[in-house]
Amino acid sequence: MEKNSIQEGTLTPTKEQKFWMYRNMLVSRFLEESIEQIYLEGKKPVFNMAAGPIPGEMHLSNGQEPCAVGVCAHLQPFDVVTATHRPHHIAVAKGVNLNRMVAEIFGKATGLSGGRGGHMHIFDADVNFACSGIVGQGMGPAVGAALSRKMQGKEGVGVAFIGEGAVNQGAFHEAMNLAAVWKLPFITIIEDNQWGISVAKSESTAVPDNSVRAQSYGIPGYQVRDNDTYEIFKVAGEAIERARKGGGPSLIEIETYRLAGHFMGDAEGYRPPGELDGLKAKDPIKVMRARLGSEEGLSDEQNDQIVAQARATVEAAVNFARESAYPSPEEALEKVFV
Amino acid sequence: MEKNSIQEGTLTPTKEQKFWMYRNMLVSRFLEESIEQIYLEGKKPVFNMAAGPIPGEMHLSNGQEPCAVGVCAHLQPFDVVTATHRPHHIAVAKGVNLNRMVAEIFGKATGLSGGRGGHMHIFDADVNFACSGIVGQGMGPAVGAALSRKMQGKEGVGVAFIGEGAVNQGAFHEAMNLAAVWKLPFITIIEDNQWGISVAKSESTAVPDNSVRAQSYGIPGYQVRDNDTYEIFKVAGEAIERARKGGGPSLIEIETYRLAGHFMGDAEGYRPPGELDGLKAKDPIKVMRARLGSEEGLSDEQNDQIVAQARATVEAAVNFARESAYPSPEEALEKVFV
Amino acid sequence: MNEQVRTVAANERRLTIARAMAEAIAQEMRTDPSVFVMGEDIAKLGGVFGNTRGLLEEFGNERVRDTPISETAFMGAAVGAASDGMRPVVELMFVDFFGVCFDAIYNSAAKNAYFSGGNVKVPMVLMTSTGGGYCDAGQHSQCLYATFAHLPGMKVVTPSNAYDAKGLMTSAIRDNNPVIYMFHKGLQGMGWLGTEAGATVHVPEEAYEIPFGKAAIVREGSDVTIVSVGMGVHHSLKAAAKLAEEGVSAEVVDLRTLVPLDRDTVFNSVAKTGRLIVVDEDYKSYGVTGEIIATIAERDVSILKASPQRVAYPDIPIPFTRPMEQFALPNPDKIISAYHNLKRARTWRWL
Amino acid sequence: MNEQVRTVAANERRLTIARAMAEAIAQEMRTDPSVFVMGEDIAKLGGVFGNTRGLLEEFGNERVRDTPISETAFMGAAVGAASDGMRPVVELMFVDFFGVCFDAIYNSAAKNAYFSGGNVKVPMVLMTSTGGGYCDAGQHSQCLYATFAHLPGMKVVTPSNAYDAKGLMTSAIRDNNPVIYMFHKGLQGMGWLGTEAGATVHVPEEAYEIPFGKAAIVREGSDVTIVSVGMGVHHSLKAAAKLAEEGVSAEVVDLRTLVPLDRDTVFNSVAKTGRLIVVDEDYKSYGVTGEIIATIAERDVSILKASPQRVAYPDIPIPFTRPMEQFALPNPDKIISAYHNLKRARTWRWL
Ligand SMILES: Cc1ncc(C[n+]2csc(CCOP(=O)(O)OP(=O)(O)O)c2C)c(N)n1
Ligand SMILES: Cc1ncc(C[n+]2csc(CCOP(=O)(O)OP(=O)(O)O)c2C)c(N)n1
Ligand SMILES: [Mg+2]
Ligand SMILES: [Mg+2]
Repeated sequence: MEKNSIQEGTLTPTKEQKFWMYRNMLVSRFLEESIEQIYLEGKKPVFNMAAGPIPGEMHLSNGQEPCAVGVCAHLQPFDVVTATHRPHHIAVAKGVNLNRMVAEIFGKATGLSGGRGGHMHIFDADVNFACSGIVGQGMGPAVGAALSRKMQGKEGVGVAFIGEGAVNQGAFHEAMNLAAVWKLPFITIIEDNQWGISVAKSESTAVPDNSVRAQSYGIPGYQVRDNDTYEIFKVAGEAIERARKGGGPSLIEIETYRLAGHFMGDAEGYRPPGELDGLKAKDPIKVMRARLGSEEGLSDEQNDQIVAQARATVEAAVNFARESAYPSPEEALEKVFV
Repeated sequence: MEKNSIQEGTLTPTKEQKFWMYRNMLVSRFLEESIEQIYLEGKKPVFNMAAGPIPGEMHLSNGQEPCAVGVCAHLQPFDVVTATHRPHHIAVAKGVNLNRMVAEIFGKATGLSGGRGGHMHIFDADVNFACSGIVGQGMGPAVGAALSRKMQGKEGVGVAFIGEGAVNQGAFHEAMNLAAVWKLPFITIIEDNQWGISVAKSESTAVPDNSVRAQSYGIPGYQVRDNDTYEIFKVAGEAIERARKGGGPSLIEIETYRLAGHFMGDAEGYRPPGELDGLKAKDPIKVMRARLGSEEGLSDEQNDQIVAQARATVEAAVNFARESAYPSPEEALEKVFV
Repeated sequence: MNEQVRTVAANERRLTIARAMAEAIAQEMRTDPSVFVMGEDIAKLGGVFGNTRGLLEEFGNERVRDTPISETAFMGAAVGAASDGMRPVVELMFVDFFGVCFDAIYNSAAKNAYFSGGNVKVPMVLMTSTGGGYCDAGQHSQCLYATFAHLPGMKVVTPSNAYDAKGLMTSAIRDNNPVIYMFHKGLQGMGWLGTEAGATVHVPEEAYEIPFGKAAIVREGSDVTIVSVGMGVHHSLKAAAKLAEEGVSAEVVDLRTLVPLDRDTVFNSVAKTGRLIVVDEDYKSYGVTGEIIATIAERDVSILKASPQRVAYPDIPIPFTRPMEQFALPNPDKIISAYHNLKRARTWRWL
Repeated sequence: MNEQVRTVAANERRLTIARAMAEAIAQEMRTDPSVFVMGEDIAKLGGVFGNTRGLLEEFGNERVRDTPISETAFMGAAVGAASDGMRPVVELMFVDFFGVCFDAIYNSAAKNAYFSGGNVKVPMVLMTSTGGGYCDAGQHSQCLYATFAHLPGMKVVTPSNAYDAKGLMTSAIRDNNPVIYMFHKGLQGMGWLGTEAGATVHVPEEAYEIPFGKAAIVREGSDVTIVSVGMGVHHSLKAAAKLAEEGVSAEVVDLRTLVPLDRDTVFNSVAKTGRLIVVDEDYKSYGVTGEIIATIAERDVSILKASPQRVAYPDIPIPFTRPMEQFALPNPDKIISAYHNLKRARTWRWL
């Protein structure tokens, strides 16, 4: 993941950028597929969330990879990103330490937080990545980071990723207005996967496109259709560039796909029949693979190599996590105050 | 205040409606002027909020009367209104029992709540009027009342009055979206008096007109300029009519004037010089008086009579309050649960 | 579990708490058209924790409403609807989320009756899931019992079994005041959350109320009183069973409602046993355990034969990883240790 | 007021709490560019309660920022800025408003250090006004001390006088953790809120810290320990003075910080006097009074010569009207009555 090779400010991805995005999408997807399997260890025949090597809730991001890579392709480690309960793809693209992240998801001592956080609380200070499991509550902190950079005169933008369901939370509105009034280098990325758990966007949101809500804050709003990685790359690049230049915040809503349940164990009875198959046919990884084939001449052998590399990266992280020890129980009492 | 004589559904006020509005504006203004005087009793030479017959915070509404009468001219007792920390003018126009309201402001046993609520907690169940002293928190309850009417198939709309400062509170956003998604008979009235305590609208709000925020909810938004009672009457009439017919919510922002400090004791050092004089020159009561003169031939003698009547109404309420007894202290322990 | 329930042998109708809650709501909805339900994922999904399952199918989406993720709006709307003659039952999916919408709850729902001198009633039920033990980490595992119980104007109920769950829900819906109904995820009887078997008990078919402010003595004993709520009741019963093997007779009190609090039953029990252990999965300081101990001490400290003990969640955010979480949670062993501490504790200087 | 302060006679520099707070903030802003202030009406107006007066003039509107009425946004922004190397001092105008923004405070500010395994620090100060007594009714008069102190990850401080106010503010700003700084309106020294004279004391010009977790014995005594915070300390001192006329020697402990809580000082004092009264303007149940009493009882109940007493706000919303509010508030007379109750209370059955 040679982040430094990403060329900033270009709105059509270079070949390098395309491959960077593709590789990160693969790592993210393989990570989720790995987690999916491991999560079920110890949870069969009876599905009990508390059991197995990865206990607790598990929100997978399969299908949403374009949002992560299209945005993070423009970010540097010093930029600040806040994510949600569904953070893995974004963490991967932001360059969070994969070994320590997976160890954290396993609750191991080598985890980013020594096991205290878990999958909804991925914090990696080295790359300025943070989460909140409370819907909408990543907004304020990302605005605050943007404020901090502006006040310190230091490089860096604040980017908050939220779901389309989160847009109806008061925190969204307050943070957007604050960022706009103070003209902060802040961008909100709305991952519109059509669902907030079992509730469809149309049943929860008074407007079809959340990009119109940018008008309430006098800032640019973008709508990206159909999970298009290049289009995301383009509008995110524009918005981030503007923020870096002091042009204030932007809002981007991306139509994306949730290819899994809301969390693992979700029977997804609320999905209209056929929806999932339709989405799977448009799997963004397949799309990206095809594009790289036609645009950059990616051969099957080359692809196999990239795939193998991504798999190996994930496997190494999983092995690291598996082999790591659990923290000692009494450490629970540490790090309350620092 | 012959509420029944108000003709619903007409967007230009009839003579009767004009006089109804004028009378209510006068009652409201005289009430505030009375309170202003009485509030200072016991607070001189040292201004101590705890002292005098009316202790505690006091937020006067002088200048904002058009918002109250222009909207409430279209409302019936069964309609539900929620107001804010600055509720008197709205309460008057909604037909809250004036004697008991003033007694409540004095903290007397005969008050609407037996003295437990005070001036920021005016509740009159007979005319469906309620308050919250927390900015923005009248929104949800008014939406809930609208929901209740829709579910019960009963007449009545929910109207929330808030300040322009409150629009930046998350509650505004959430309630607007909910009302829009559920197509409820709900109207938000934003009294834009340019100030949230000492903070100017332009420093707190990313857009000049909050009416544009209606677009975020796919509903009609109106902007009324210059505290114009007739214009308020018109757009409120339209919005309320639409709500009654099942057409869903609307948002109205009214440019109004706060002719007093945020609360009594406010030195108003933050006001640009001359602002207050400019606003006072446009006092809506003077404007209304003049209009009634030119449009309806209101003579000075007739006017004196109306003024005297309004003064008498207020005086009677003040006397009622003054003469009422305080509740016994132990009653503090009652009405926690009902 | 209730002693009186235990005796029902034939015709047992064992329900989970989730089903008992849904049954109570359904029965009230059938008889009272003003009752309706709203919250996130409570309609099509039947509630993440199963306690509204079947309601959409029976009552339709006018009365069983999925909401946007807008807790401030729909809690506020519940206040407005309740003040207008309705009886909303509204769900806050995890109690941990209260921070985004608490004003509507504690400053309006809880206070409007008082502010209005009793002229406005706010008969709403807020049901919300509590508790951890399944590695859901620090924003999805809290109990926050004391957070709600500390603030005036709300009743707070916390069932430990399905019989109580149904009766308390029926009482909550019929109450004219806001009631916070806190159900522990580990007791819901949803397999995926693990299941405390003792919570699934016989539940009569017909509607019945359990009065608020009446603690249940779920096990009688003479040597020590163990006071708890919710999941803690089951830990306490297990500890009591083990203590019995040591020849110690423990009385277990299930408070059932934190507001109103049945101080008399607790006091009378401690007056009898002379010893007190309080078990709570909520954070330790400024919480339930302190209140119960203070209740006894202030009324008559002389009934205490030894220093009372607390088994509560330590004052730390809830860690994700299993070893840490299990280390921090109350459990039967900790209660047994507390008993031994209590026996070891300094005896009266006057003795 | 601090005994050690009392002794400073010459060169007295008596400040109100409001001025002491503003001075501490200004001094830290001068030496540390990462310190900044935001909140509603804290710039041009200097804070509704005066504690930011003069800061805008000295530091300008980049570092002294009036915010929109968007507590969720700016509390969240404080978390983000604090995690990014800044030290925000942020004001929640009245503590009563916490319900609109508590998630950012208790689920992020308070927990992110833990969630990140100590890798993210959130050095922010949330200052907020508490308390009533001037008829500001039920949404503008609460204390909510226990609401904050119950939840892990935040330090909670409550000065009773200007000397402590300055030192605690300096410590709060320098602390690497979120600190909730709760100042009582009646102690601010703003004439329009009434003023407790005892809060306005000598304040040294230079910056100094008061360590957290160290209670102050503000009056020594041998017959009874009166424990309190904030305004309650002044009620307690007045009651102690009156009790002295009756020949009763009361020791008064000002906790100064609720988290961390100096349990040792309280315990040692009660071990000496054998009697305990806890005074708190926050709601009674599940609050500060319960925690203090339980702290003593669980450590060694045998040091108590009589049942401890609480003088706290009853479990009711705060009424507007003066007679009701004054009836409900703690005051010196109630403390004196509590002492008499305590003496009348049942003596040991073993005596
Ligand atoms: C304030 C709050 N309310 C509710 C929840 C429970 N919850 C977790 S994820 C979720 C759905 C979020 O939908 P969306 O924002 O679209 O994100 P997605 O899950 O689709 O990625 C809900 C309701 C929460 N965590 N926080
Ligand atoms: C949530 C909340 N934040 C802050 C306050 C303090 N406060 C009371 S009135 C007010 C200004 C409100 O401004 P606006 O909404 O414009 O109403 P106006 O006072 O101008 O009528 C503020 C900040 C409050 N009551 N509630
Ligand atoms: Mg979604
Ligand atoms: Mg205003």
